[in-house]
Amino acid sequence: MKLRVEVDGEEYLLDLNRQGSEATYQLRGVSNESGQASGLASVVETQAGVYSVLLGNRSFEVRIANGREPAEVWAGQHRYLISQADARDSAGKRKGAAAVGPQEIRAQMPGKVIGILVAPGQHVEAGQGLIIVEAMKMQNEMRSPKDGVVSKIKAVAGATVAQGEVLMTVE
Amino acid sequence: MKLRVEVDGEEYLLDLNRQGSEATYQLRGVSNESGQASGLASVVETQAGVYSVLLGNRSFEVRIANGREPAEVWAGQHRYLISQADARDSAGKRKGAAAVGPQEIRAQMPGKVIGILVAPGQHVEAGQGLIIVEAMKMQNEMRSPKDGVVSKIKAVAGATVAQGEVLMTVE
Amino acid sequence: MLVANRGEIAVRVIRALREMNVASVAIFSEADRRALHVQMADEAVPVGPAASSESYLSIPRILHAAKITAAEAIHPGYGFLSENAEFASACERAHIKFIGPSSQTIEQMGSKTAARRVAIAAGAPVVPGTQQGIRDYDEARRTAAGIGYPVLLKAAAGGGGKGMRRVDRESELESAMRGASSEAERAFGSGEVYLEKLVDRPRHIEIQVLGDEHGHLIHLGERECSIQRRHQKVVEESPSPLVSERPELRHRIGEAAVRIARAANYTNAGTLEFLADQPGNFYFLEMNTRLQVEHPVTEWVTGLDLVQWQIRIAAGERLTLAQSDIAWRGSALECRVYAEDPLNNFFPSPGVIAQYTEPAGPGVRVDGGAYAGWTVPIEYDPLLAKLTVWADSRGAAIERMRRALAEFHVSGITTNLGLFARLLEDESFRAGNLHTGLLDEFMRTFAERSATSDDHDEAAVAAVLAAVSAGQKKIDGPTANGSANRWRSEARQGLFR
Amino acid sequence: MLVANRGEIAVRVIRALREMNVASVAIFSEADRRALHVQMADEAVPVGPAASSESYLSIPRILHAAKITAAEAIHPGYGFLSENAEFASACERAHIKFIGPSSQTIEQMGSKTAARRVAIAAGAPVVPGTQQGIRDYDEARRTAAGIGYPVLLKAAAGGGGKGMRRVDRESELESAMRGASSEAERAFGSGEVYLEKLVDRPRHIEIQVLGDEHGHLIHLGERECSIQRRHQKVVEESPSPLVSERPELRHRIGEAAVRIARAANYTNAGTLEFLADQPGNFYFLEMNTRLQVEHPVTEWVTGLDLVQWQIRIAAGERLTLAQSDIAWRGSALECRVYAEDPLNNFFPSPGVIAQYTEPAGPGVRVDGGAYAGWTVPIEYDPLLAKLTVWADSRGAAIERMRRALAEFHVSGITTNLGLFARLLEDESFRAGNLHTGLLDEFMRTFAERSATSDDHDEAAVAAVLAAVSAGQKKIDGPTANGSANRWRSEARQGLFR
Repeated sequence: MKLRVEVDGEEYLLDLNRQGSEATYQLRGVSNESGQASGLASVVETQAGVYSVLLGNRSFEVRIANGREPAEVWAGQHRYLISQADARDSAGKRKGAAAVGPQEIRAQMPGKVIGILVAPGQHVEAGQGLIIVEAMKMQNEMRSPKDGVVSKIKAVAGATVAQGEVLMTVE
Repeated sequence: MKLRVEVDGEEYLLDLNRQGSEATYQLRGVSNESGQASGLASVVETQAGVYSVLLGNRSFEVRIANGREPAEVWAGQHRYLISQADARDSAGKRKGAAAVGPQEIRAQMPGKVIGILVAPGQHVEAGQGLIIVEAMKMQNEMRSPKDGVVSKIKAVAGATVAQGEVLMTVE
Repeated sequence: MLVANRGEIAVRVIRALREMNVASVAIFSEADRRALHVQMADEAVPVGPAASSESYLSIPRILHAAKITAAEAIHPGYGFLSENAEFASACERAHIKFIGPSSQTIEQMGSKTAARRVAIAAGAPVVPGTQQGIRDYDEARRTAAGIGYPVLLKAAAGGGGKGMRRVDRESELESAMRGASSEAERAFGSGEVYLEKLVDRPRHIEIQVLGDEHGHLIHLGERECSIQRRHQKVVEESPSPLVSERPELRHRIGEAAVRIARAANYTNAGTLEFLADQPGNFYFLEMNTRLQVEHPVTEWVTGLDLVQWQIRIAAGERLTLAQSDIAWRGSALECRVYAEDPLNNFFPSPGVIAQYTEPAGPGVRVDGGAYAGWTVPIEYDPLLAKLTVWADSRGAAIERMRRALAEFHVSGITTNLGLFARLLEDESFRAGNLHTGLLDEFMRTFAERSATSDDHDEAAVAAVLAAVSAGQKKIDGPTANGSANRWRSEARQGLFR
Repeated sequence: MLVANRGEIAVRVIRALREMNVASVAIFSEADRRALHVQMADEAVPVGPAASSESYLSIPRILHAAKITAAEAIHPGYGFLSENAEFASACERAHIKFIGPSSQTIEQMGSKTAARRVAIAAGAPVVPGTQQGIRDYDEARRTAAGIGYPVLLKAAAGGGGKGMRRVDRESELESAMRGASSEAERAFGSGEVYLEKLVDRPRHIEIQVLGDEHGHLIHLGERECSIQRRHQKVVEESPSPLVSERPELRHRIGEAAVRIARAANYTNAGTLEFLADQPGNFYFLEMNTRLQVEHPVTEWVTGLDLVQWQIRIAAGERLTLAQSDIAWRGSALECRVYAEDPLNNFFPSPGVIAQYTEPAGPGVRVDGGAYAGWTVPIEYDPLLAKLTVWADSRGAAIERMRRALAEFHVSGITTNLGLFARLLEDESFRAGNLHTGLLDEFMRTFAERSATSDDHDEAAVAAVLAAVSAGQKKIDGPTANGSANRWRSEARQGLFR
């Protein structure tokens, strides 16, 4: 499927490839290309990060929360996490590969480490509890994403950790 | 009256001189000055252009609409139009002097010129109608700010004018 | 369903449709691509250039938009084509349901003189005056002399103050008639005007009616809309303070309204406007054959959703409410927030909205069509939002409105928010002693009363922040020789917010 | 008046004070300098560091703040010191009016076991179980055997699910008791727990009461709060669907509530919580001697302003409403919008709010404490806002809530808004077949049902805009040899909003 998208006067041509529930997009500038699009989307930015989209007659809003990677993007009532990659490095980084190789366990939110449940060198199973972080008086147990060995423990019990901070590594 | 104002960590010292219903302010950085202030204001910017002010215990919001000159600034429920000037050129530009010298008549809003009521060279009195501009189906008659002579007429009947555009000059 | 309107009323209808799980289609002119109603609708179709006559008033373009989106019905909102019999009739021919009464009823009740004849036939009181358009000055002079001055000249084809002139003596009659007629011609395409007795210190009281297509019609009580500028309502409320003093009036005016509406075979939502004098005599003025701007105050006190009922009735549903089911609770007020300058004769103030914050919390409802960063277009009515509040008494509603107004912040353009804040402190307003000239009287002293604030501390901090925000992010401390990098900031306080 | 709280409830009280023309004083911890309640109050006083124990729970600091601002009264909101008898008593000694019942009443009704004794003495039904804290495991084992499993362990000193454990068999009792006791110790400073019969598929129904200081006390009907996560309410409504089925229940439960409150000499606003089983038997659970989070649903249906009444009653005014004056109209729903992740066990999600847009329009009320750009602090309850709606029927209220949820947009942090949107489509919820385990059951299938959206067009446009917004403002056209400056965008759809 090809889609022509006009964003505040600039035109883009989008190739959409559906692969099951995931979709891949290719985007090109189309300033000097003949129209092959199956649809036309008109987009205007109404406020910073808020876009009014008309896809044919269909109207919806797209909101881009911030420039983090992946970007948090809302289209209508749906939230998408969108990461960008050059076409050249597109291979091999699929979701299924996520639990292969060393896995870093990161703090999901700022908080305090109140318990470390494993020791360095310990064998763990996927789903086994590794560490407990407390925030807003609630305790969150983080679990191992894979079967493996705890290689490094950076977290210290009682310490405050920032969001995204690496707590330990499972290989 | 002196007031110490802290804006997101930076300190300023403000001298306030009241002159009837108008007030003049002098502002200095006070990073290395001894405190002479009669009050302390703490200010944080909560959103772009929105400041939460604590003046002693008193809480109010200041909102700065835009960087136009004069700036439109809201403090609580009051609107202020604030223009800045270097101390060196502070003299002589007072309000009372407004109607001295050539006066440019500018469009208050975008609209359409539907009537020009005077001719170049014509003597006019303060308050006399000069030109009619229509916007949103309403007509606005602009009047002369002073007794004088119409020196230039730039506006053309039937033409669309932008906000702030000079329509004519009275000398 | 297609919503053939723009701004806050289009947003209001789209919200109702969403609650009814009906897909909504917005239309927009070239000036409105960024308008809120376009963003909120499920679909949106461009209908032409900025000029209303080529977009929001273009019957063929709107019907085409309905056709390509397979819309089964059209809600006309208020203004634009909402009282255009030709449009209703074109919808009927295209087998698209027009949300409103039949084209015949619109035609009949759309002419004030015809509506007046219906009212008289139904036994409702009307203001003494001519029953049809005046042919010439001579007829006008004779009629006015018969009624007695002051008299009012009005356009036969439209409302909203256009083509309306007060005439206090015969010497003013001829030029007033010319002015009214040419204004009416421009506004409504017909220069026909008529004459009536001017009621002194009149109150504008109107009755909301709702009728289904099976012959059942009831009224939902009154709204008082006496606070007007240039004959345009700006503050409305229900109940009317006059009715609160004389509770039997609601029944009497309501009955008269129902009689007139039945005589016109009226269906869907409509409003019958009356003039009332201070002792409580009332006279039918005209009928608005559409949803009214100020319908939220009736929704607050009756608990009914008028727009949803409009749609259900148009779908052929029966109005399941008997007159005795209608109950009124508490007191509701509306302020129409316009982009206009009360100190410059209410001249519109379009432009870019720099900041826009709506009030919230208990008993507050905002029907808005604006947002920060949006440019209020020059081409249309500058209504930004309707702020309505409800409380258990009129006094509490006034205090709630004051609180909500203080939370409502619009900058970059001038609005009438500050006017409302002052008006709500006015003694006559608070006492409920309303009449249609009250706001004009109030305006005579408004500028002076608004001129001063001696809050120098506040101004001083504002000045500092203006400087800091203008790029003087860091101001050097005094240098060794004691001279400082100084600047002066001058604050002129605005006359009002 | 000083408002000894933060967030949305402080904003709510400040709004009421503004409507009553009473100056408001906010307090704030170091983490809350930028909080909305500080900006909205007339005055604001810092009361210490971020930790509640040193700020919002510090009696001396709060009383000091009241002293320096010459506050004559303190509204405690909910949570924090609102049910702390010592605080109420300290206020009494300092001659500052505490907005709530007397310290004696708080003390008596604050202990669940003591409150239970009052209820039994007043002839109200209670859940079978112990009347005081259990001394040891042996006593617990014997009592539980007597009542029969399943039983519930609860903290004697507090609520909100802390220190609460369901025990299905004796083998689980000992460890559950230890866990409940230590949790209660941490949360409330007392490890005392008690035991009671667990009612199967219970409904949480509570009665709002209001009493003046002259011996007059009435009830304002019920709220149903059966939709809970971790024993915390998240959706509340009035009327209860159970009561709508069995209208006599309101009178019966209301009467029981009034008897208990009178027996405790209760004054001001308070809430009596009951468990009801599906056939309509009900049992008194505990009393909350303060304003409830979910008070807006009662305000919607009764038309009364509970916060204003609290203040008037505390000022010594008489409650001028008889029980027979109270009427209920329509149906109100509340959703508590939390910064939390429903798919991660409702774990809090503090952080910077990137975008924040509240819904508006007919029948929608938002009591909020957040804004775009604000950082939700890690230290406090992550309630962002309460979204309440009213409509003339429960079905219409549900549709209105869905419409309002769709307009409510929060990004940058995770919220439970998407959960509500799905829950409101749940058949059991829509049918009104509620029980306190409904949300847990719903969550079991929530993730799967939420996982897919096949709206590839929408996703595609979102991807383009993400790229454009990320700085690829201009993408070159194809070069001469036909290779384009390409990039790939991968969209993983979030599981829910």
